[in-house]
Amino acid sequence: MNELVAVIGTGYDADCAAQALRSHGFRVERIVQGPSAPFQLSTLEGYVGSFALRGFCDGSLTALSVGAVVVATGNERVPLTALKKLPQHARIVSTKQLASQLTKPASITERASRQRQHIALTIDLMTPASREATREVIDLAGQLRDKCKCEVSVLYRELQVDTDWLEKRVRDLRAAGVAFHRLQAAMPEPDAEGITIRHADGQLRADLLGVAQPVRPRRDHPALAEALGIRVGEDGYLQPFNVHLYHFGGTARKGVYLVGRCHLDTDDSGVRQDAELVASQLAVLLTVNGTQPEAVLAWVDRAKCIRCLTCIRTCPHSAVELADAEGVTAAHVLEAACFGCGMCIANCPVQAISMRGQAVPAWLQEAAP
Amino acid sequence: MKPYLVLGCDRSASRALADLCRTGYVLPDEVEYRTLPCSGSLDVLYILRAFEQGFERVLVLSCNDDACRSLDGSRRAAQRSARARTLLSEVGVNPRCVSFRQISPTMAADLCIWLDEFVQPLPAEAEPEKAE
Amino acid sequence: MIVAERKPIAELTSRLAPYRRILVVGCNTCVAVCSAGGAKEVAVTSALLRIALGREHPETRVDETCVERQCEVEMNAELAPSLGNYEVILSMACGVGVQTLAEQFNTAVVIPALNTKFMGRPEGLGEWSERCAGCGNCVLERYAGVCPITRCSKNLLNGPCGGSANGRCEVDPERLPCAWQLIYDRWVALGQLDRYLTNEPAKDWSSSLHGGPRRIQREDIR
Amino acid sequence: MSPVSRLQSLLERREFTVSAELGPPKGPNIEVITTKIGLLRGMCDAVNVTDNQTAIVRISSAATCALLVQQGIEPIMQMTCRDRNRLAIQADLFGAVALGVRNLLCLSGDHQVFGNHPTAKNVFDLDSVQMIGMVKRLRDEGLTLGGEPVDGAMPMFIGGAANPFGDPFELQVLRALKKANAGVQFIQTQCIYDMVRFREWMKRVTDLGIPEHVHILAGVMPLKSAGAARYINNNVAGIYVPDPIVKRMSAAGKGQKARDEGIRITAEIIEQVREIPGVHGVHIMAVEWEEAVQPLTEMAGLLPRPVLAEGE
Repeated sequence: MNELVAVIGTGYDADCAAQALRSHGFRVERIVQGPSAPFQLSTLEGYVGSFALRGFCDGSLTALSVGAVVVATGNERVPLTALKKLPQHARIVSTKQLASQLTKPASITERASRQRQHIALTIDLMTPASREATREVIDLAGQLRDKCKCEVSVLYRELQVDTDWLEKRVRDLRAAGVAFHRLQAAMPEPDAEGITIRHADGQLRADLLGVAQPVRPRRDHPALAEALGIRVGEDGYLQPFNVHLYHFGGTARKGVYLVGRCHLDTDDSGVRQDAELVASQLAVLLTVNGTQPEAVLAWVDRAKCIRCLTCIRTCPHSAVELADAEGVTAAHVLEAACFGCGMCIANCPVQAISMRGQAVPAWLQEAAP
Repeated sequence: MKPYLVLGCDRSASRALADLCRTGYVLPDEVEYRTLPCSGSLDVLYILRAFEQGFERVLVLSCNDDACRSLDGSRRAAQRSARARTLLSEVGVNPRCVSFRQISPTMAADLCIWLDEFVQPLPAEAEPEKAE
Repeated sequence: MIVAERKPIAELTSRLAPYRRILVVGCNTCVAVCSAGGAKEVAVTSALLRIALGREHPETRVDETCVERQCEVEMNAELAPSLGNYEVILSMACGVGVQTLAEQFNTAVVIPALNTKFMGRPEGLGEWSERCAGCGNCVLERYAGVCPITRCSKNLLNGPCGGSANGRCEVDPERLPCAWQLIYDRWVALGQLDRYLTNEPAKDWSSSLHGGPRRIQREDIR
Repeated sequence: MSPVSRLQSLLERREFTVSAELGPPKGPNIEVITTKIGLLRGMCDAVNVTDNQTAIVRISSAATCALLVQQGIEPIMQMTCRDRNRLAIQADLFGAVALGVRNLLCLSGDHQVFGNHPTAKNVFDLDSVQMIGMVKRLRDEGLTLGGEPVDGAMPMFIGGAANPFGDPFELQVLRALKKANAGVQFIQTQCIYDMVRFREWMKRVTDLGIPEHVHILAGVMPLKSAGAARYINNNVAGIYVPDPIVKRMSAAGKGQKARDEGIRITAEIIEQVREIPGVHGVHIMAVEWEEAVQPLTEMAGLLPRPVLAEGE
């Protein structure tokens, strides 16, 4: 059993994943993905506990043996300049930029603080609210109120307050005088003296507007998913919604896990929880007991196989490969990867695959050709 | 020989049926229930063989689309059921004799209703059903 | 590979109606790979025939078997001992396999179950498309590896025609890419667009089926 | 080499020529042809006879052309590669020349799936570029494609088609060059509505020097209604009617008003293409609407047509 785990990605999500894995006793290999990265991932072969992560390093093909793969590539923030309908104006800045200026002298926030300016913050001006943007705006509102003594308004179309922590923060902010308003469809109108923003309760005038940048899935997800034998959902995030897999960081390929914003709408604390969840699952999985085969498995009769590749293309779990044995190449089911779903059996054009294992229903044992 | 066959996914239909049976429900005499490890293993042949063996009607029960642990199982089960209907209608079997439904493990009550419907005579055909 | 598709069951049942002892013979090579005539489709077709023919004549017997390559006499030889038990063979091979059985077993009635479609390749699961027309004189080198004879609806060697729009062929825009768009894209990628300016002369079709049935002989092997 | 036809004479004299399309009837009803001749006589310099247009069976192009010759109208014979192999094409050409046909338009031909015999086997033994080369050889070298001498002279003015609106655009430009290299003397274009794209295509073929050797005849087709425009956009690959034209047709209403507007738009297009260097004539495709040719040519100021002196 290989206890080396590959963590794909850079940034906070990947750091969390690596830290959580190390705390569970795993060794971690960090893999940077992207066109300029030193290691260009091409395929993931093998099965949980015994993967070979193949790719190009300095132009030559190399393989890394790992027990599991954790993807923590995060998401992307959309720059405000990419938001076509948003007026481009000096009074409109991203909340990220505002947050980064809080500690700097002679910054816009420092001036706002000096002049007791009114700062408005939007959570979801252009796109659906995300937990990340909600958290960012709530945090920033508190800091602007407490440290800068500014007048602060928070504008939202949907206020996703779904943790105790956030609920308390919002309550405290309201008590401290931060106004919360529901946004109207109209865009903010900046002019020389300020910005007018329409909301459900009327309109307000602010000196500055902080817009939380929308999040979007990374555009290299399809290529990454193809290399790893997993899928991308319709929304562009890794692993389509599935009740068995979605909340647990799992994918349809055993031993390939997802952490953080590459698959979930979450904030930093959510990423930490997710990383811990995945690491603890891997700790169970990457022990001998955890990789016990399922009670039903597909089994290929090598003598019947015509190497048509249909089963390999059908399997949603990357559990079938072509393998050489005794001088014959034939489809071979990787027992540790097989979910026993039998999808390949029904598609096999020569009836070369059947079910094996203790839990095969009796009628199917009789029906086997 | 029982005339009606249910092919149900082990991860949803079989669990719902087990729940139902715990309440004292007994499968109708005319119904034989066979479990599939995943509805993705449903083979067109299983349905054809059932009719060859003398079953008169087949009901396929699969998980909901986003609840198949193997992602494509429910979609494949639906498509293979449709294929079986097309093939059977080509040999003169009423395609409505094959039905397909999606179920979750918690839908014991629905299952009870469906099984009840399943054993009722087929309603008279208003118009020829379009092949799916 | 050779890509085929099963004929409608109604056509098979009408051809097979006079017979009571039927042997369905599949082929486990090309037509198995394209899910038309391997053991699986033999089983499906046989089951359907039993249901259809057994309704009026319950005594009808439909047996199933598969050979590895039906175009090979030696591989079909295993069928010989049992053929006396059957009135008809339903061949689930390509046209070559059907004819091999007919040539080999001169007293057997052989009926084709498949429509042999084309030489092609799979495009993902459950989808196959044509790539070669067997013209007998390959021109792929001159067209960046895209065959205009097979993939252009008008076989234009100096195409495209005016019916190419947005990369699709007007004959069936949903299903067919314009071969000339594909050739153009490849030429541009390879920096070989100047090749287009050479006019391709009228093709010598004598190497194709238009020159009569073809035969190859290798004295060094014979 | 002296001109072999009236069309060639006029083009070489740099007259802006007018040709019009005549769709033969779906059977041997000569009256239809006579009626259409009546509508076109005096309105154009040559009449273009389609060859089983859109793969719908009609009286043959060669026979119709021969009838036109008898009636004193100069035909342009269309010949497609779809229905004939190299033997049949050459045989029909010998016959047509013997009967006095001089102008030939070499085409690939619409695919048979669009016509009334979609189950037919097509031929496409040659493509249009190869046909052009074959005809040039018959005429200039007196040899058939097979290499045997032709018994008699083959005076022919050879034409081809081009679609500036088809894809890939670059090949639709270069293909005109291939046809020019094969020996084509005039090129008739697909119906023009999109002037931007047509100008770009003309610029590109002019950069290649094609109009120096080849007369380009701009194809136009008057629209009968806004519905017709939308039909073309939705169903005919390689022709595009830009939005402003569709809107003008819609605004014009229905029936005669729409038809008048269609003719007006076409007249405007003719005026615009006349200004483009390299465009030497216009070809009017008033398919099954030959009545439109007179008002259109009148409105576009193309009447009267020039008269050639005897022996010119």
